[in-house]
Amino acid sequence: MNDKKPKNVFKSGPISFEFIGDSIYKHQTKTSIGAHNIFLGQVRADNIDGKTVSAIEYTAYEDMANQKFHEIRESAFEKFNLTCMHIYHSLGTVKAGEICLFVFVSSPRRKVVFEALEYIVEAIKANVPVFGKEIFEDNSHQWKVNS
Amino acid sequence: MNDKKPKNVFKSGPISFEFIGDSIYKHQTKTSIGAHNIFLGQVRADNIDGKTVSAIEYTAYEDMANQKFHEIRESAFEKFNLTCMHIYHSLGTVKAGEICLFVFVSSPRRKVVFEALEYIVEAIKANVPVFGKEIFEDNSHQWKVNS
Amino acid sequence: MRITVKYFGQISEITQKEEEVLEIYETSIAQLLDRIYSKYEKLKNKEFKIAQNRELVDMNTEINGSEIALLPPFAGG
Amino acid sequence: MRITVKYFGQISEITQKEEEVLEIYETSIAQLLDRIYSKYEKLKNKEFKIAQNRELVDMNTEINGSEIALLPPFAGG
Repeated sequence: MNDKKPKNVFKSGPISFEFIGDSIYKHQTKTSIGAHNIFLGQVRADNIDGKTVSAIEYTAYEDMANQKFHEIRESAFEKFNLTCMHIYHSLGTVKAGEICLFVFVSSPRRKVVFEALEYIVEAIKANVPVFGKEIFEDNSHQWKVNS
Repeated sequence: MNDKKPKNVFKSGPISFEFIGDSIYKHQTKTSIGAHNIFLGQVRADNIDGKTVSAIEYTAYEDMANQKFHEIRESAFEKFNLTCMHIYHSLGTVKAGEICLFVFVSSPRRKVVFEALEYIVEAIKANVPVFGKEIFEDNSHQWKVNS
Repeated sequence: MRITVKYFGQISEITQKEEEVLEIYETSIAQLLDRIYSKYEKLKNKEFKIAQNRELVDMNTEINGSEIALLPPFAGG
Repeated sequence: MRITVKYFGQISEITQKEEEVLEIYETSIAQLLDRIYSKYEKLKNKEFKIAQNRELVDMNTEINGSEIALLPPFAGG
């Protein structure tokens, strides 16, 4: 599981529910796992000054982002007794209601997955150079900032 | 979402990955949601004194369990700003590698879902009268106890 | 008074039944338990909680419900 | 020395390009930034971090990498 080279975390467009279901299914052969914890980021149709967000267009400094994802991954494996960890992030357009981030951790024990998942999601939000252009229904836009 | 009558949380047999994927898909219309957090309990093929667990057979004091699930649900909605919450637990035989517990919470903001999910899972483990018979490969058994 | 006593998990392995109806004169849970122990001696070595009408109660609780359940350690999830 | 400067998100909206190659004599990030500000004045009002060869650096860092990136606030997830 714990390979040493950065891999590409990005997927073009939204992350589909079939993909997520399939990822869960693939873990049925890993019978040392007792607990999975999954975080999904979904694009919100926020209302800002009377205009509604219809989609976010994601771009990234891809090389640096994949390196940061890799560092987060390595450090999470060091800190927590995880069996598996998977991270996927969208690039390009993701509409309101669609999934843009999928983080999946698994461990023999449940306490570990709660801690690990929050650690990973917060690290992604803080350290990975991904940029989001919130597109309003009238095609105007503003730039999203993580809080 | 926050209905007042206990509903039946139990499903016969394992919880399928299609069912989980479908539950995620259904939330695409809820565009105020920004974060989902999902806990999945999976049956471990634990090795105990040289014998390997091949399945758990779940039984429950169903009426009381559904009432407890309902109380946990109500109290989580009171404590946390959740948009949705879904809980499913298996009854009957669930093989090693299969899913026996599916807890799904959604909120506009991520901090909330982390706290809420852990609260709910711990409350289920502590307060809901569900019993698990660990079946070994040689058909002997022992009774599972939550730690 | 007539009550239903329910047995679950490893408790029901010992009682060899999932429930039974008892005509009782006992007024506290502790007294009822004495009667149940005398019927199923092996239960004395077992850990369990007691629910009356689906709420956990302690030994000193008065019996006023129609359903008493013996609940071995929980193993949900 | 020849370096590539990369612009992202709202920064690239101002520079109207995603990257450019600059021949530089500046030795610190602060000096390079002065040059970039003089080219794209509107950047002065923008918040961003700076990465050199994919690692965040501060203003006093010496330039020794071939790739400098201007990164507006992160919005991952």
